Amino acid sequence: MQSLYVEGTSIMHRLPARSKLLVLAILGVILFTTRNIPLLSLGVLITGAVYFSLGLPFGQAIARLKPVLLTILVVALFSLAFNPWHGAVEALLRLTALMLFAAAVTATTTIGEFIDEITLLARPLERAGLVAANDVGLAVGLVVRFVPEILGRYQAIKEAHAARGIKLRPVTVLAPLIILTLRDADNIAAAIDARGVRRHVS
Amino acid sequence: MEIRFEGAAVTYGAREALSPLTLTLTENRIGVIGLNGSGKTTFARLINGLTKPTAGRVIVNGRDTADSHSALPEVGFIFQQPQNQIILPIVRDDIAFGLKGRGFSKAEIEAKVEAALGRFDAAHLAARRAHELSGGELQIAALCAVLVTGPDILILDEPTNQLDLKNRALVQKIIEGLPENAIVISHDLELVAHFGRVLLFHEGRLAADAPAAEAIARYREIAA
Amino acid sequence: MEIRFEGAAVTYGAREALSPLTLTLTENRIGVIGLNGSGKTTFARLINGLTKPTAGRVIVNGRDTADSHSALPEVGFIFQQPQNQIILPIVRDDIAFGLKGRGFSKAEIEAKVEAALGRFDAAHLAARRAHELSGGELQIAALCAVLVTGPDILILDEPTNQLDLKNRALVQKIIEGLPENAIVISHDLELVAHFGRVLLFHEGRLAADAPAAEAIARYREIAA
Amino acid sequence: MMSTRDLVLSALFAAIIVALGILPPITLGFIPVPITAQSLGVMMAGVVLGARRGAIAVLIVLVLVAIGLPVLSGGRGGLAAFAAPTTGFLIGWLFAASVTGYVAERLVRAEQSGLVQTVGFFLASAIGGIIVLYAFGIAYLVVAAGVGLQQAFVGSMAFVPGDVIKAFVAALAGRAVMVGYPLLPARA
Ligand SMILES: Nc1ncnc2c1ncn2[C@@H]1O[C@H](COP(=O)(O)OP(=O)(O)OP(=O)(O)O)[C@@H](O)[C@H]1O
Ligand SMILES: Nc1ncnc2c1ncn2[C@@H]1O[C@H](COP(=O)(O)OP(=O)(O)OP(=O)(O)O)[C@@H](O)[C@H]1O
Ligand SMILES: O=C(O)CCCC[C@@H]1SC[C@@H]2NC(=O)N[C@@H]21
Ligand SMILES: [Mg+2]
Ligand SMILES: [Mg+2]
Repeated sequence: MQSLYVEGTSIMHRLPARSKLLVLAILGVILFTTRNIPLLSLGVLITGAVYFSLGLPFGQAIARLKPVLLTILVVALFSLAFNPWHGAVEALLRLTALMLFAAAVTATTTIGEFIDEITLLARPLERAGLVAANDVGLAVGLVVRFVPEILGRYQAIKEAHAARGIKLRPVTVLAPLIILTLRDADNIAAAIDARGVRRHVS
Repeated sequence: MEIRFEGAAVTYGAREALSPLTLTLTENRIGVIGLNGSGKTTFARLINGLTKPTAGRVIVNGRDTADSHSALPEVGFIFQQPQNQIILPIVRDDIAFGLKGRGFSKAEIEAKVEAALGRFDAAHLAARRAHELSGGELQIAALCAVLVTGPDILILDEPTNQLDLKNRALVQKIIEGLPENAIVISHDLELVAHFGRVLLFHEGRLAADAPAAEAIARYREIAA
Repeated sequence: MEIRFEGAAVTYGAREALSPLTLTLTENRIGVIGLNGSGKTTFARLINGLTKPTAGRVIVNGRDTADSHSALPEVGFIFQQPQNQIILPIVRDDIAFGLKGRGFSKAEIEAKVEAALGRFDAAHLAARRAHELSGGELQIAALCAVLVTGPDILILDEPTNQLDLKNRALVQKIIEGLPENAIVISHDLELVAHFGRVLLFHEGRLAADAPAAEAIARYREIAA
Repeated sequence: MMSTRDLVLSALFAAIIVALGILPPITLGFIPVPITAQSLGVMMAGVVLGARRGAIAVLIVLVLVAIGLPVLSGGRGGLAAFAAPTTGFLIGWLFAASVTGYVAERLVRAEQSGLVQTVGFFLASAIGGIIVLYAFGIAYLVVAAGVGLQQAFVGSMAFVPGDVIKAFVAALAGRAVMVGYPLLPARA
């Protein structure tokens, strides 16, 4: 997941994270309130132009979109089966445009920037006494940081099965995976407290 | 620095991880050794307030650790498993993370991060992904992240774990060069062999408090 | 045992983790040393077939490791992080797990588990939770789980990591007493200091293949 | 205020849910909602962490989706996920984890036999991760996505076999964690 960021100097890279997230949100609203096919097509063209000008090698740029594109296609096909044709085209264009811009934002924004923005967005919630804004940012950072760690651990557990000639089964993978993760959580929590990351909170 | 243990003890349920301990630490370098489970990490966690004593008091630079809800800012801690200590994926972001919300401007934070990396000639690590670092590089990243917040006392829990001879030597050199006060916990006895004061723990009790040679000799007896 | 490397090499993308290697291993004890990232673990994984060579062949007791889809049953492997190797939460269950589906009766499995623990005087560990064990106890549990399946060759990747002097001595004694063939990878040079044959890796190449004293001396030069 | 340990536990479980998204979604022709392994993670969050921390784990995943990170199966993410036919299920995850956790906290105790614990976890997962979750998912399909009630209901039945298996896996995993790392007594 963290590999989604690509270093670069495009306009998108230089824009502040806040503007990008704001545009993404507005785009989401516009796309879902219009049923105008030419307008939606224009949306796909513009977002496509943005995405493919980030400096990513073309093959890699396409490869990133593949899984999402497939899902979108299926949604469109479904829509085609049960609705009039223009509904399917709308869905296809709408989701494609949104996907392209979201991909452009994630490719040009570092986790650090994301966290800063999330923390800021959560400030009103903090004032309402609901959550500590810094915690929201911290939680997001932790997830992004530990997804690869968990996948690596899955790999290690898989190998442990192979080395002992044991067949992989969901439970014999998940149980040690969760136990090891819980144990790490204790250590990580101590490390966070020791670095004073939440000092101002408690 | 002045760390005072006044009859401080830690019990988990019925098990006494650390028996009541009274001592004062003022030396710039202090070693801590002992068998697995003898109470070394528990002792260290008392100093930065991560663990509160279940009896007695621990006073660091005049402040009772029990008075603060969280860990003390003047004590930095490098954990036994530094990979768990790196919170953000990119080294630079992780080092900056400890400075967030302390009223520094973005430029100040950047300058501090650069200075921290600069101390160890490690500017090239700034943009690296933490999980791709080698063991030695990981130790350095963890050190920077802790030192950047300006602690007075540094605690290192087994800093040479899994390191090869070369990285071990590097970490040893770094420890020797630190101007900060340092408390070093290690099974790697060479690391503390030159320290004027080494504490030996055994079954939760202080079994020796002496210059390195003497404490290590006593440790070898216990382990035999 | 007979392990033959015939020009075996491993590349990950463009990076050569192990350069083509040709050698034959028949000795009962073999040590493997080298800097972090020099290719030690890669070498070991080739022997039990967890990693397949990207060029050349590895022949273990007459069988090409590439012919088998999974790891070889005659090679037991204790991983660098033994906690990753424990699959079931309770020690006894975990040891028994490797015997399931091999046509043993329940009573036979129980007897084998008991015998495995008995070899190390570790019957008291049977009912313990794996994640609560100390480092030394964990190594023993991992060893039992591997030995119970009766491997011919045992590979230990840094078995004394994080251990105190006492547990270290215990693991060393256990290794010395094993009737099985053993290949020991370690940064803890004393562990292999008595071996007749020690392989030194450097940047993916075999830099020495000699009696311990010679290989260790060469390693110290490289690390200096 | 949440303890750091609880915050980290929730975040790491959110990471497990995200990691389960590596398994590709299976899309059926007759309902615009994919079969995904991630709802197994939702059940396990409730079973292992309990109601509060489990729900927070899911909440963190939803925040990640909202800021556009590709954390849903097949690499999907973004605000669009909250305006899709699947949205009801997505929001339902929150209540699924919470109810699963709540029921597990009531039914399962440390001193019970393994079988009783496993059955308790299974029931918890089925009530939270199937009954409650489908109620949200189907209601949204009908009200917001304009799918007919009968079609939405019948279509959703296609998930049942898979979800019963998931509840069973979650129960076994929950029981194994209870044995190997008893966390439930320490519920916050
Ligand atoms: N949170 C806890 N709950 C219960 N027991 C604990 C806890 N933390 C530590 N202990 C126990 O307290 C004792 C001292 O543990 P400690 O971690 O201080 O040992 P150590 O000297 O650092 O060991 P090592 O060399 O293996 O790191 C051990 O018996 C340990 O099992
Ligand atoms: N799956 C992988 N993908 C890419 N590179 C890898 C992979 N596994 C190992 N490497 C690289 O291959 C080289 C050799 O790694 P190996 O694990 O064999 O080293 P090692 O000698 O065991 O090191 P250590 O002493 O730190 O355990 C390293 O540069 C490592 O980064
Ligand atoms: O990925 C998403 O956008 C959310 C998908 C929700 C899928 C629901 S969860 C319950 C039911 N069981 C499945 O396998 N899929 C649906
Ligand atoms: Mg310790
Ligand atoms: Mg290795």
